[in-house]
Amino acid sequence: MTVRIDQLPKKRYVLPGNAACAGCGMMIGWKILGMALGEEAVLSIPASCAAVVQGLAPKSGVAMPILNVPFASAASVATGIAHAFSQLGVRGQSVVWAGDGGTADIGFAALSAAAERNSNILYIMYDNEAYMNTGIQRSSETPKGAWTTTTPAGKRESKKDVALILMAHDVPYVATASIAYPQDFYRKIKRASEIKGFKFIHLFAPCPPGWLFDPSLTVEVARKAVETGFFILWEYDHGELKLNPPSSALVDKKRRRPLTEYLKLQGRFANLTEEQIAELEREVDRRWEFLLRFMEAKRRVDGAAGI
Amino acid sequence: MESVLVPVSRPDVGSGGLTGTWRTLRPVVHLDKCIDCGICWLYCPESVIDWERGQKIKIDYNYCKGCGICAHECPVKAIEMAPEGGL
Amino acid sequence: MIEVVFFGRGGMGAVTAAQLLARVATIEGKFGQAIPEFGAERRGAIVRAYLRIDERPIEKHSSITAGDYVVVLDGRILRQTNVKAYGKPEARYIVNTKEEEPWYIAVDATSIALKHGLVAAGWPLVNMVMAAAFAAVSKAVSIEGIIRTIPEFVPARAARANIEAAKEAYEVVSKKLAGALAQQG
Amino acid sequence: MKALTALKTALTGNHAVAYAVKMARPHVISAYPITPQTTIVEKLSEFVAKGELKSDFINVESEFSALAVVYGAAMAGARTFTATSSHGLFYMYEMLWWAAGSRAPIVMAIVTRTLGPPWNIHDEHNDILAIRDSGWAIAMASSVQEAFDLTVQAYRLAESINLPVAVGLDGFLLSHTVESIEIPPQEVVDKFLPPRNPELPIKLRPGNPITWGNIPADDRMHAEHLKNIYRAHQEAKGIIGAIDAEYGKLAGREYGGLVERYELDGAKYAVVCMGAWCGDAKEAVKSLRRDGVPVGLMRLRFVRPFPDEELRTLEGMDKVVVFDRDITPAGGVLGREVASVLGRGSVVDVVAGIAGVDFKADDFAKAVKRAIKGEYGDWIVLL
Repeated sequence: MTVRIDQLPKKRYVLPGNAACAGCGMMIGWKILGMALGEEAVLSIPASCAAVVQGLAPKSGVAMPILNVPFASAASVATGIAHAFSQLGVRGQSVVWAGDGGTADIGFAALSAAAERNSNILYIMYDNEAYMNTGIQRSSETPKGAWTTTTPAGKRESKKDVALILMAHDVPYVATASIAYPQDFYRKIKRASEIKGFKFIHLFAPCPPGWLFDPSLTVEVARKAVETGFFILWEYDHGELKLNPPSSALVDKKRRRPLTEYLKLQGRFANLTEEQIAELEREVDRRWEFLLRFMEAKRRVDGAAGI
Repeated sequence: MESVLVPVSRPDVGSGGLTGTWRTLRPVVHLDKCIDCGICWLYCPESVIDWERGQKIKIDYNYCKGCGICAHECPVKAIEMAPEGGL
Repeated sequence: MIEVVFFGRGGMGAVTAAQLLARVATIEGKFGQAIPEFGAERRGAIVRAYLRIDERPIEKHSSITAGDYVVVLDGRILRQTNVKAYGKPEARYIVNTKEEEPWYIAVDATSIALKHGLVAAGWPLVNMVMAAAFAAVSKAVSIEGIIRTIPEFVPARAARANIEAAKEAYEVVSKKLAGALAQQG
Repeated sequence: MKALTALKTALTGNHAVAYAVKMARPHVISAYPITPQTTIVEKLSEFVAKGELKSDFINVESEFSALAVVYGAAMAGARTFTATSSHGLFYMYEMLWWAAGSRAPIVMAIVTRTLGPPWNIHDEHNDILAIRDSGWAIAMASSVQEAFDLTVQAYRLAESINLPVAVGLDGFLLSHTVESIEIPPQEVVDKFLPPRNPELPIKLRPGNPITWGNIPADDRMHAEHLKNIYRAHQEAKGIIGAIDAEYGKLAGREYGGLVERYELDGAKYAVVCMGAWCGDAKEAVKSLRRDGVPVGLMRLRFVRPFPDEELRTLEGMDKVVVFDRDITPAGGVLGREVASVLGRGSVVDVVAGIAGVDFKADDFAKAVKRAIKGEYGDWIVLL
């Protein structure tokens, strides 16, 4: 059930005057994480924007227990925290709040191992599609065609679908979410926190300086990503995969907005040729096709098994 | 040995300084147009908007970075981004 | 301190024999030390293990190249390696073989092992048999201590057979030595 | 009260460490296999599987993660253990510094092994010595018994100074060597090792919104934190002696604190070394003494904190012969560090036994004699 805005907790977990850039999409997500888990969560944060936006010690711009940890270590550190809590009888959620580089690149081995062990952690990857903390370098989550400082002519390769890879680890819960749909993200965190075992949420979080758009458009860009079908909201809960609104209404391609409405908002796609845009459109189609076929195949298998 | 073993940080406003000074545009709220929906509060990345249903929204200009998300997302255009005065 | 060099082949259990004897020495109030020589851990390759037994704590950890005893778990090793390079001039050699030679004490450990059904992966398991033979020659540990300790070193299903084989080896070797002594006397 | 008697048995060094860890009752153990460390964690996972040890045992995909898991657990208040060797230790390198910098009281066994290339699993001390600047306390055992005792003591030390402690033992020479050992009763270990304070170094708990590790507003704050780690090492020197003495009263074995002194009374020459081969060096000292050479031995039990004061007692010796089972482009690590206390005048640094090459009592005796006679042309000698 979607929570009404006025029912969301009013306590501030992201504090004013922190060190995030104006219009930071990740901070919108972090607010929602605080609202959803508040006092329950203990965060492990690898090197990332999330480490920097906390601001300068001895102050912290985020009112949650936070352990800042080395770049590749977050999934493993969080595993250790979860086991310590279990051994010491402490109630609480061990949560990783990590960027796409720390998740899909340097931290991927530890992440995959935590998933394979079904470690009792909630891993949230806020995805701003590049190494923003070091100044906009390409990551494996950077989409094809996007400019970064290490792909000055546009990235040649496709975005890695980390959530699907984690689903293949046979873990209890994997979901995608977007900062444009805070209540959906809030519900998914709440749902994940009820589950013992490994949970992963891929949170889409636009970055104004990195994607080259005006900071007032952060939510707009995130919304357009979903409305054009570029980013798909879905949820995999104990073997059941389903699309979430509004993506669930976009199965029919005709109901999706043209991809250019998403691309044209951002300077990082400014130099795409017609052919490159067409290729990106085909890639979006393939992404949908894969997901839908997977859901269909899953239904058939479950049907055959009498589930 | 009983001294502080590691210097931990504690939550406080202004961990990034007086971030209101970053602003070039200032959100100005036209309360007469406000429909009390809370969307500006929900999306504000800085948590500088106070909102409670039935009460007027309040913006903390000491720390508002002036991103303009509130103005862009307001469904009734009750927030306007106005240029900050120069020094 | 007595120092012993064991020769075996990878997979024969020479290291286990030395470890067992160190444990037996310990429970009998002495100090024991068993050092494996790790090289290529290939089945069939010649491996050495070292054993020290003393009344006082043993501090050194280097290998042994001048042993008081040299125990050879497979007589065919004599054709490949000069085991005498590992013994003091007065060292005693104990060799698993049917062929008698004056410079060593021959023990037909393979026959004893086979008789008690001690075979694994096609190989006779002679390590406990040869540990017992060493005890009979050196008297550094007792056969009772070996019998008591074998269950800690071999799988439960093989404990009885190993114990019986060890007892037999101890008796055969003891008799042989008594005979040799009588001949000399 | 029932009589408490120690169990006399014979174990490999690795199993002795595993028993010590078991008796310390850690909450969380995590490790990755590497020869010659592997049998430590195999034994511990067996204890856990049999229900003899109530720890969580976490299998990981790398040594880096092994240390990351126990780091997270230690910061959340758990008593922890991990173990590694050689390349595995180097794969942990970033986490080593983070753990010490966070004052996490982790205990780790390092089974020393040569670094490649080429691949070589035999003993050498380069691995453990390469982490000496990381903030960890670093000890080396010289026997299976001491590997057990040091591991128990390491928990007490780690939780006293709130720093991670590495317990070194020589690969194969101790790790796979069976030796006679006395295992104290559990009651003795429990008495020596009370439960740790789960709120140090920080109280990482839900509902307690503190942050550790964000960027300092003033770099001097960070600098002060780093100086405190130096100060903790200086304080640790006294604590190590006290812990050793207290353990000695309870368990019946005392080693001398930071160093063990052997036959140093009336000596004109001293041997300095660390690890399992010190036993062979002692044999050499004995035989040299029989030959009328007034030589003694100082065995370093700890290289961090570094035993400066203890080494200073060797001032005035005609020759101090340091044996290094490690090699760097600048010679041996210990030789250079000992020379930093005593000056180069009296120090001869003998690099030997590297890459697992056997080095016996006779070899020690010969080297000491040559050093005393001044037959080596340089103060650094590669044997």
